[in-house]
Amino acid sequence: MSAAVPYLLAAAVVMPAVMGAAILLTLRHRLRGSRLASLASCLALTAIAAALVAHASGGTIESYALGDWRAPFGIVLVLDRLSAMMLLLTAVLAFAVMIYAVATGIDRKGWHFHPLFQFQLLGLNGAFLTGDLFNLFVFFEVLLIASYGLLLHAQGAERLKVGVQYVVINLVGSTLFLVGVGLLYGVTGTLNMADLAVRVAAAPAGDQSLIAASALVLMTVFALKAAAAPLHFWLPGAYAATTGAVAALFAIMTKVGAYAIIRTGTLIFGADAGAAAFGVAPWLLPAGIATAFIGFIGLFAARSLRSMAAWSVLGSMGVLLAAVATFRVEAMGPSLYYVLHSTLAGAALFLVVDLIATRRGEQGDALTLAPRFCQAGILSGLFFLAAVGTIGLPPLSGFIGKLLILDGVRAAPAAAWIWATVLVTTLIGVLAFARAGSLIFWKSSTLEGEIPTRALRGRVMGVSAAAGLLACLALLSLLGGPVTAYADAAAAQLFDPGQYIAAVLGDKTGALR
Amino acid sequence: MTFAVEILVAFLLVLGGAFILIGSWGLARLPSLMTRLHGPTKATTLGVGGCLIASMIYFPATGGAWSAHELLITIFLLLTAPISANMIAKSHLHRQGHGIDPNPADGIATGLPPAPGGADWATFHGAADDEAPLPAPARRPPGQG
Amino acid sequence: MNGPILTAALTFALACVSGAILLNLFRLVRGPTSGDRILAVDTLTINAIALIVVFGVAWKTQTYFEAALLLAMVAFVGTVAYCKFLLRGDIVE
Amino acid sequence: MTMEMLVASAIAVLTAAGVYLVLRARTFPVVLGLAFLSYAINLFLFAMGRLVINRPPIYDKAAEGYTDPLPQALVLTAIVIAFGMTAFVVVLALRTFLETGADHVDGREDAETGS
Amino acid sequence: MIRRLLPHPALSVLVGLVWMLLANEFSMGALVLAAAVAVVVPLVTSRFWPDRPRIRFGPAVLDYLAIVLFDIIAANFQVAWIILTRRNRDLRARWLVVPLEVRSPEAITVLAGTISLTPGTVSTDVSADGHALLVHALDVADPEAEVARIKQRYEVRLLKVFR
Amino acid sequence: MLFLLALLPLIGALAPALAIRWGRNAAAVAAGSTTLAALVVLASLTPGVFAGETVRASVPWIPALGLNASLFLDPLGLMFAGMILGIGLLVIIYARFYLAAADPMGRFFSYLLLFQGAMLGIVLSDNVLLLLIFWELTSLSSFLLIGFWRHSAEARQGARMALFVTGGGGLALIGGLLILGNIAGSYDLTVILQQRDVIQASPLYLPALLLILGGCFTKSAQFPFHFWLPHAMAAPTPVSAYLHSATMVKAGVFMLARLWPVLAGTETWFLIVATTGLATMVFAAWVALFKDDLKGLLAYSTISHLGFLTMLFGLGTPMAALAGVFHIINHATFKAALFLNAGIVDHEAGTRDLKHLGGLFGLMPIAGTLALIAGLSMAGVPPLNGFISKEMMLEEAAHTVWLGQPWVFPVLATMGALLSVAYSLRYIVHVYFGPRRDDYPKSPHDPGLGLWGPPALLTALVVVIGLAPATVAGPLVDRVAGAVTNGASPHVHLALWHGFKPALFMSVVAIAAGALALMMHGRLQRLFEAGRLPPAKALFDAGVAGAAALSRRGVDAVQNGSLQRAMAALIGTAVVLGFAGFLGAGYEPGDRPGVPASAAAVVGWIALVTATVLVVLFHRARYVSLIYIGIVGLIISLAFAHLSAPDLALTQISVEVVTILLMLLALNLLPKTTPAESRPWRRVRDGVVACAAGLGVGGAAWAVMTRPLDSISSYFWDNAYSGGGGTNVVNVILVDFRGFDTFGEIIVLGIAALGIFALLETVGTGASGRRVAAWKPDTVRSPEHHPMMLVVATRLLLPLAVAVGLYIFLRGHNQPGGGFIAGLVVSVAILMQYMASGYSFADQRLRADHHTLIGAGVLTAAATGLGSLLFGAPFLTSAFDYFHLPLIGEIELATAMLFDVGVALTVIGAVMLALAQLSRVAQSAEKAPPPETLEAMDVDPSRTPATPAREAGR
Ligand code: NA
Ligand code: NA
Repeated sequence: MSAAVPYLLAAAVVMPAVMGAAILLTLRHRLRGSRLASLASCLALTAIAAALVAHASGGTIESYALGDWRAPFGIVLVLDRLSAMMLLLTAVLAFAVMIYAVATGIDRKGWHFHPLFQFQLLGLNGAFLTGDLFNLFVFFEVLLIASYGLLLHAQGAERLKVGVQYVVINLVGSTLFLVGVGLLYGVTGTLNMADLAVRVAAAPAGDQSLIAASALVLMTVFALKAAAAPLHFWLPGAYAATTGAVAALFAIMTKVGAYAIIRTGTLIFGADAGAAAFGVAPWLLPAGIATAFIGFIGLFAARSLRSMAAWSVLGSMGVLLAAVATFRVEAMGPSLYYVLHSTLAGAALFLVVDLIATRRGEQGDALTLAPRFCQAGILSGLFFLAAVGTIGLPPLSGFIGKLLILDGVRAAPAAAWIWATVLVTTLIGVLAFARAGSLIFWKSSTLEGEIPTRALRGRVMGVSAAAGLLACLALLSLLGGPVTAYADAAAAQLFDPGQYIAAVLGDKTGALR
Repeated sequence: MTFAVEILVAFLLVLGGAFILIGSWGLARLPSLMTRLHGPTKATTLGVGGCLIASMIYFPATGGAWSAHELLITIFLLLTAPISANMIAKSHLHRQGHGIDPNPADGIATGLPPAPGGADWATFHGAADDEAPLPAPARRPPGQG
Repeated sequence: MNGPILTAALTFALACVSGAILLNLFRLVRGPTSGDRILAVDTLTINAIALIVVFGVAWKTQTYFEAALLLAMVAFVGTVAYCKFLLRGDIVE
Repeated sequence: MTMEMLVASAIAVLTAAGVYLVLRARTFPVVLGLAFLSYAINLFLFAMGRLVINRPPIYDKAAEGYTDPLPQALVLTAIVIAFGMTAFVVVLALRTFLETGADHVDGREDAETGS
Repeated sequence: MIRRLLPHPALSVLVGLVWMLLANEFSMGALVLAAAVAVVVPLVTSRFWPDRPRIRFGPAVLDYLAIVLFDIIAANFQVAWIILTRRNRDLRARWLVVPLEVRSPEAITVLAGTISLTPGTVSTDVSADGHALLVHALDVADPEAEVARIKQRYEVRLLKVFR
Repeated sequence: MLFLLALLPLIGALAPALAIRWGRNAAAVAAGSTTLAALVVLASLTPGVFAGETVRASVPWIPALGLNASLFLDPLGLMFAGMILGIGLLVIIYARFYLAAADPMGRFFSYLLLFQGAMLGIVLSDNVLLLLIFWELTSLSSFLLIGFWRHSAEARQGARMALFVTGGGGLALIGGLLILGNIAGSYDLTVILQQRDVIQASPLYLPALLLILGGCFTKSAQFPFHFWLPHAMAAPTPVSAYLHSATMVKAGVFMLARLWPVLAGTETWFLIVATTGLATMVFAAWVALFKDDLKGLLAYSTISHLGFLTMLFGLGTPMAALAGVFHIINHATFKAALFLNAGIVDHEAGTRDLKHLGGLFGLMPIAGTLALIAGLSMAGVPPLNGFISKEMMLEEAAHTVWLGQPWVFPVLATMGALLSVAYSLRYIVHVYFGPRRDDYPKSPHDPGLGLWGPPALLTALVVVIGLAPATVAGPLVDRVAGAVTNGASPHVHLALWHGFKPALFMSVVAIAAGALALMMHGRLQRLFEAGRLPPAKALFDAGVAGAAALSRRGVDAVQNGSLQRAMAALIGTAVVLGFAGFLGAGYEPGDRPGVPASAAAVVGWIALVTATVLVVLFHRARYVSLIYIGIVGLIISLAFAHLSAPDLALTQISVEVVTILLMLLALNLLPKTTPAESRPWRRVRDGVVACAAGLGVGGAAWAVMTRPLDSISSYFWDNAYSGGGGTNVVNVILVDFRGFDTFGEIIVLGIAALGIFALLETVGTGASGRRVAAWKPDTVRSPEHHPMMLVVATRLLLPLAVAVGLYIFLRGHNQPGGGFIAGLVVSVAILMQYMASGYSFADQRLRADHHTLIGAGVLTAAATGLGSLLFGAPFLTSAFDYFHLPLIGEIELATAMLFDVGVALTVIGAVMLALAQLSRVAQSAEKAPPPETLEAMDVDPSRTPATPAREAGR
């Protein structure tokens, strides 16, 4: 098993790249072949990620030296519990979304869906695995440029409008990323994250200000990706305007920002980082709380189902960020559990909403009345469950997640604020979804007639993909014990950066210069 | 490096530098674009050529490798400078002829001689391009459109 | 180490090229037509080649030769493109 | 006057210009602004290796020392990525203009530029 | 076979020469590589140059090159002098029309380039039928004489080079 | 067994939904038998519980959270479970006959079982977190039940309101119970219940108490959270009977009872709970008296009785708690019976409006009798069970001193009892007695056994408990009270007759005055109208609508889709955070000596700043800005060259020109000027932000450049040649040390090209297609497309440039150059052909497919990296060796160069794809002729006849 780990690690980043290029090269004009290759790749990634999670759960941190150049000189991939978990989450999500995309035929609505999708996975996996800060930038760019393509997939004026904004704001974000990375290199002379941790901890007093500044600039970038207020403006429009499948996949995109905050915030700018230690916390906490409220108020004010889904992503990010911002080990495990939950729940909601919108004829996803539509019964059930999952009510994992967070932050100074945020926003969410659901499904049943369902694609498979994601939520809830145990262990690993540093740099820390 | 070579290199450098400055001085001071074109196309090109030849002589003379690749840049410049000038002149001709950014010093709108045999100049024959539209080339996206 | 004559010549050449660049800038700012500005940029690029070559002599290095070569190529392509735009709007047609 | 002063102030000017331009309301100046930010950041990243004259990071027996090659490699990567992104955003701006008839960054309809 | 392998023999020579200049070293290895490049590059780019010009290599080419080189250098001083000394209002800038005997595009291009490189004149345009050049002169007292000089000094020689 | 008990209804909830295929009876039987099975299981556990044993079952679920699937059955749980299942069974039977044929009965029973399971979960949970899960599940399932008649607006609104209030209360309860658990150190109820002293001494006692009471009071509809309950009456009557008499609303009371041992007994508890209960009891009874809707009357009566119970538990004395326990049973029996009775009336007479009812006793004697008995019990008239518990309540109230005032409780409790008598009698009298009417919407008569059987059973209990309380209810009440009070409750002999105590007197007053009040109903009604509170529903609706409008306005104002705002927020945040970070920590200026600047460098700086300022000043003139920006790129390339970075200079130079070409191509179709839009203040604001950002980044650069660097780069020095096989260290870093960066980078480039392709491939469709078709050049254009001289020159330049590209590629590993620059040089060379000879001419001759180039490039790079896996080395491990070839001599072959081939291929593919795609769009806008009609050059004197040809350019 562990002998295969290096190969699995390499496969996690190389396979999507090769798949993407191969589809581009040979299957560009063959839809069926592209689909099979894409699905096979997603499935294989799921298996790889599952194997990596199984390995990582043992607690050893694996470091894979690309090009056989040892850290900190070459680039390393690092497998710890957190990165393995993110990999598995990405793969599961991607698999469901790919099934949905194929079932509903959205992949035919524009060019290069499958290569872009594979490259998107490459970017995500690379970002989660890399142990090098500049390489993280590169993979941020890979996943961003792929996301630009996917966001604009199937185009249309609205998509293009928000696309311009999404792209431009992210490009400025990338510039900021480089400012942060560059500054950090300029002061410490290294890029490897473990080595950065060592050097930041040992930095002389006169360098502290520059390190702290770079830390906060980097955190600004990550917060932009995570859509923390006031850097959230790009999200609602972008997510609401893109296709359902892509929006569902994008549920993971904000988590990349959160991941980066967690990773750098515990490893490089963790407890040992001098003046930069947890420097983002006092900013992130109010930002997270504000984001949660903005998200749920936006959800409440939304005029369409898609935009509800988009705002709900924002709301859940707020809750997550507020919990992360406490930077306490007992809140981090719950946060990681919540990452799993909110990603899958957000994606499920997007898919369900998309299914509804494509069946409601001209009314689409607008919060208006429409006559009875195809599969309304099962979709009302799915919508109910997706709403329950999104708001965080039992029996799905959102409730457990919120309980975990409430319990985890209780010793934090800001506990009362976070508690109030979680509880009040949940109530707003209840109200919003109850209004929307009762309008779309209950009140609409007073209308006569039925919407004809011509050329409806993916009747069974599309619904199954959405239902599958909801089943994942139930599973997360049911398997709460092992999952939280894993998440807590991952958190413990994060708050003991020595393990990571030792795994990456060996015992030769600092001896090589 | 012998003194003679040093003198030669120095001379070429001074000459090159001087021509470069003169070329740009012409660009700065001459009264209209057509006259300004004369400075850079010739003086500057030659000036750069002087510097390049200086370099070409200098490296072998100081014990460096045999070096003639500066010649390449010189050839390249000699090849492209007239084309660049020609393109700038053409665009100027075109725009002045149509009264865009009018700058009468070159007498293009008023004093341009006709081509022999009643033909027009390729760039400018008093009329804008108002050709009739031809059908756009069609390309269908294959398979996944 | 270069001799005094050569050093002086290099200094003179550098001063000339620098002065030339300033004159190009003057034309760039003054215009008045787009053609003037294109010409200014074109000339400035050629002068930059001279600058690289002179520095190459001063530093006794040939490392920057390719940069000069590429600049020559790029100055040409850029100028043509700017002019083509003025002539036709579409630079590739 | 040191090179450091020149480079630092140039970075400042480029950054300020870039920021000012990306805050404009039309896609074209925004693209220009992105280009400026890209210039600024390339220079900045490069400067993180410190400024050294005539010590290119290429093996040379005669050389007395070398500048830090790593930031140069980073800048190269950054330039390439910025190039790809710029190309994409230029085309996106064009496509959006063609689709909506306006080149306002907010996709706002625009009477005077609609064709 | 040779024709297919070397579609532009002159170009191949030029490319080979350029390669040697680039490589900046004279060795067997460089020569072999240059030869390879000289064959391959014209081959892959030949499609962009469908009808190659017929050039008579020999003394005519050298004669032309020599005179042009001399003119470039000599007359540059003349232009420099004008730039430095002549007041703007004393400039006798003129438009010249040079009727052409040469017909091949390559020949006309070379002629126009020569005119531009040599002092005091810049080729501005070609007539729509390609049978005349429009030339701008910086300071010319007698336009007809200048046109005649251009034709005699350059075009006559070019006619010998290009068949 | 306990798990079976809890899970039976939850799993059984699927059964009716499936069984409905076989008809309504099948669904009802499925639901009923599930409930019956659960009852049987409960019965089997009862003897043990009665014997004093607490049945437990526990499975670890989320140990990390302290959330375990722990259940326990004590007398309190037993009592509630019995009510839930017993009344549930009756309601299921009743509903089978009550629901109309059109109602989806399968779904109804599924929801009902779901609710039943959730309720059972609440009363069986031994873990407060588990309890919370079930608690919120009751809110959710009751939402579905109340909104069951989805076509009715009242049902939908009632469901939403109930969900909002009870769900919201549930959230408060979450907070409260979590705090409680944290004080006690465990979320297990059994543990918590042992920690009375710790809890009451904790400073968090008050917040915990308030939050928990928030949950209890909303669930059991205590004033001022009571308003949802009357609107929940829009549910089908069986639902009302079940949820609003015996189960859901009692969950709040259950929590009070459950936590009584640890929370009760403090002054705070008494003041809040007892007062709220008392106020609710009186207020709701007063409102109930004037409700004309039967279910409305019962709803307010329920609220009043819940207040009654709340008050009893609030008093904090064991005796009061015992009374509370007893009244829970009694209220469940008579109230469920009355709800079902109201359903019968509605079902038979077609109306529930008291104003349209009366005199039904003769028509419906069975229903009338049942109503009479249950109603009198509700009124607290002996010898029925309601009387006994009411007596106990009055007795407790009589001895209660409230804020030093001994009269408050007795008087108000009597008042409540009085009003209770009044509305109970009103129910009986105004429905069944008085003159018989002839305007009933339907013709009423006694329903079938299915409808009157269940209430009859309940009514029988009312009588039996009333007559023999000690025998029937005594043992249960005794044990439950013991459980509630942790064994502190007195062993009371339940009996009708308590002797002459204050309570008896109060009762007599209440009954007499209650009857009187009914007689004065008309006059009191006016008083009621005068003092009426604003209708809660209207307030709630207005509140929600107002909140929606407000939030919508707020969201629209903030989220206005403005990129400028978003951008300002981003840059502003970065600036603020960056400076905050910098200023918040120690700084010492560096001591690295500066590099003196040459005059040329200063001139370069001037050029850079001039060009930058020109762009900023004249950015609205787009074309000219592109000329200016060329200078910036040029100076930066020079700076790189000057500062020892030849590779960077080369890259910057070649990227620059391609970028400019790209922008020119795009600008052709874009507006040529930018309108002046920003107001002065906006420009000033942007200027300030821009300067701050510039200062920040420039300052940071200065700070870093002036301090020494201790970097990892010496390693690259030592290993580039020996380990990477190259002398250009930058290139070795790119293709070897950090090859993974480059791998990602070329993929970025490839994806960008794919994105561009996808964007432009569809440009001919839809709105953009129409715009392209209608496109007219906005500048005057020269007739000449392809100038002759240019064509000729570029023909010569192409092979030369390709040779240069090849050269730059081959030397890249050892000298400045490499795959990326080479790729760009070749691309530029090809682009030159496109520019000179035209798109069609060049495209026809360029046989390479761009997509293939990109795919092949990425695959080549990946394959090079993967090759190392075959040798057991990590991805991207390079190898190189020196070979001696005849004639050529020593050459080096490195896999890194193969990697670089991938880079070059991708670059060429990407650049060509982007530019070809852009020019293709321009082509279709131009309505350009098909390729075969175009020559390379417009003027070809060797082809054109000697006659003047004005059409040459066409
Ligand atoms: Na390697
Ligand atoms: Na750039």
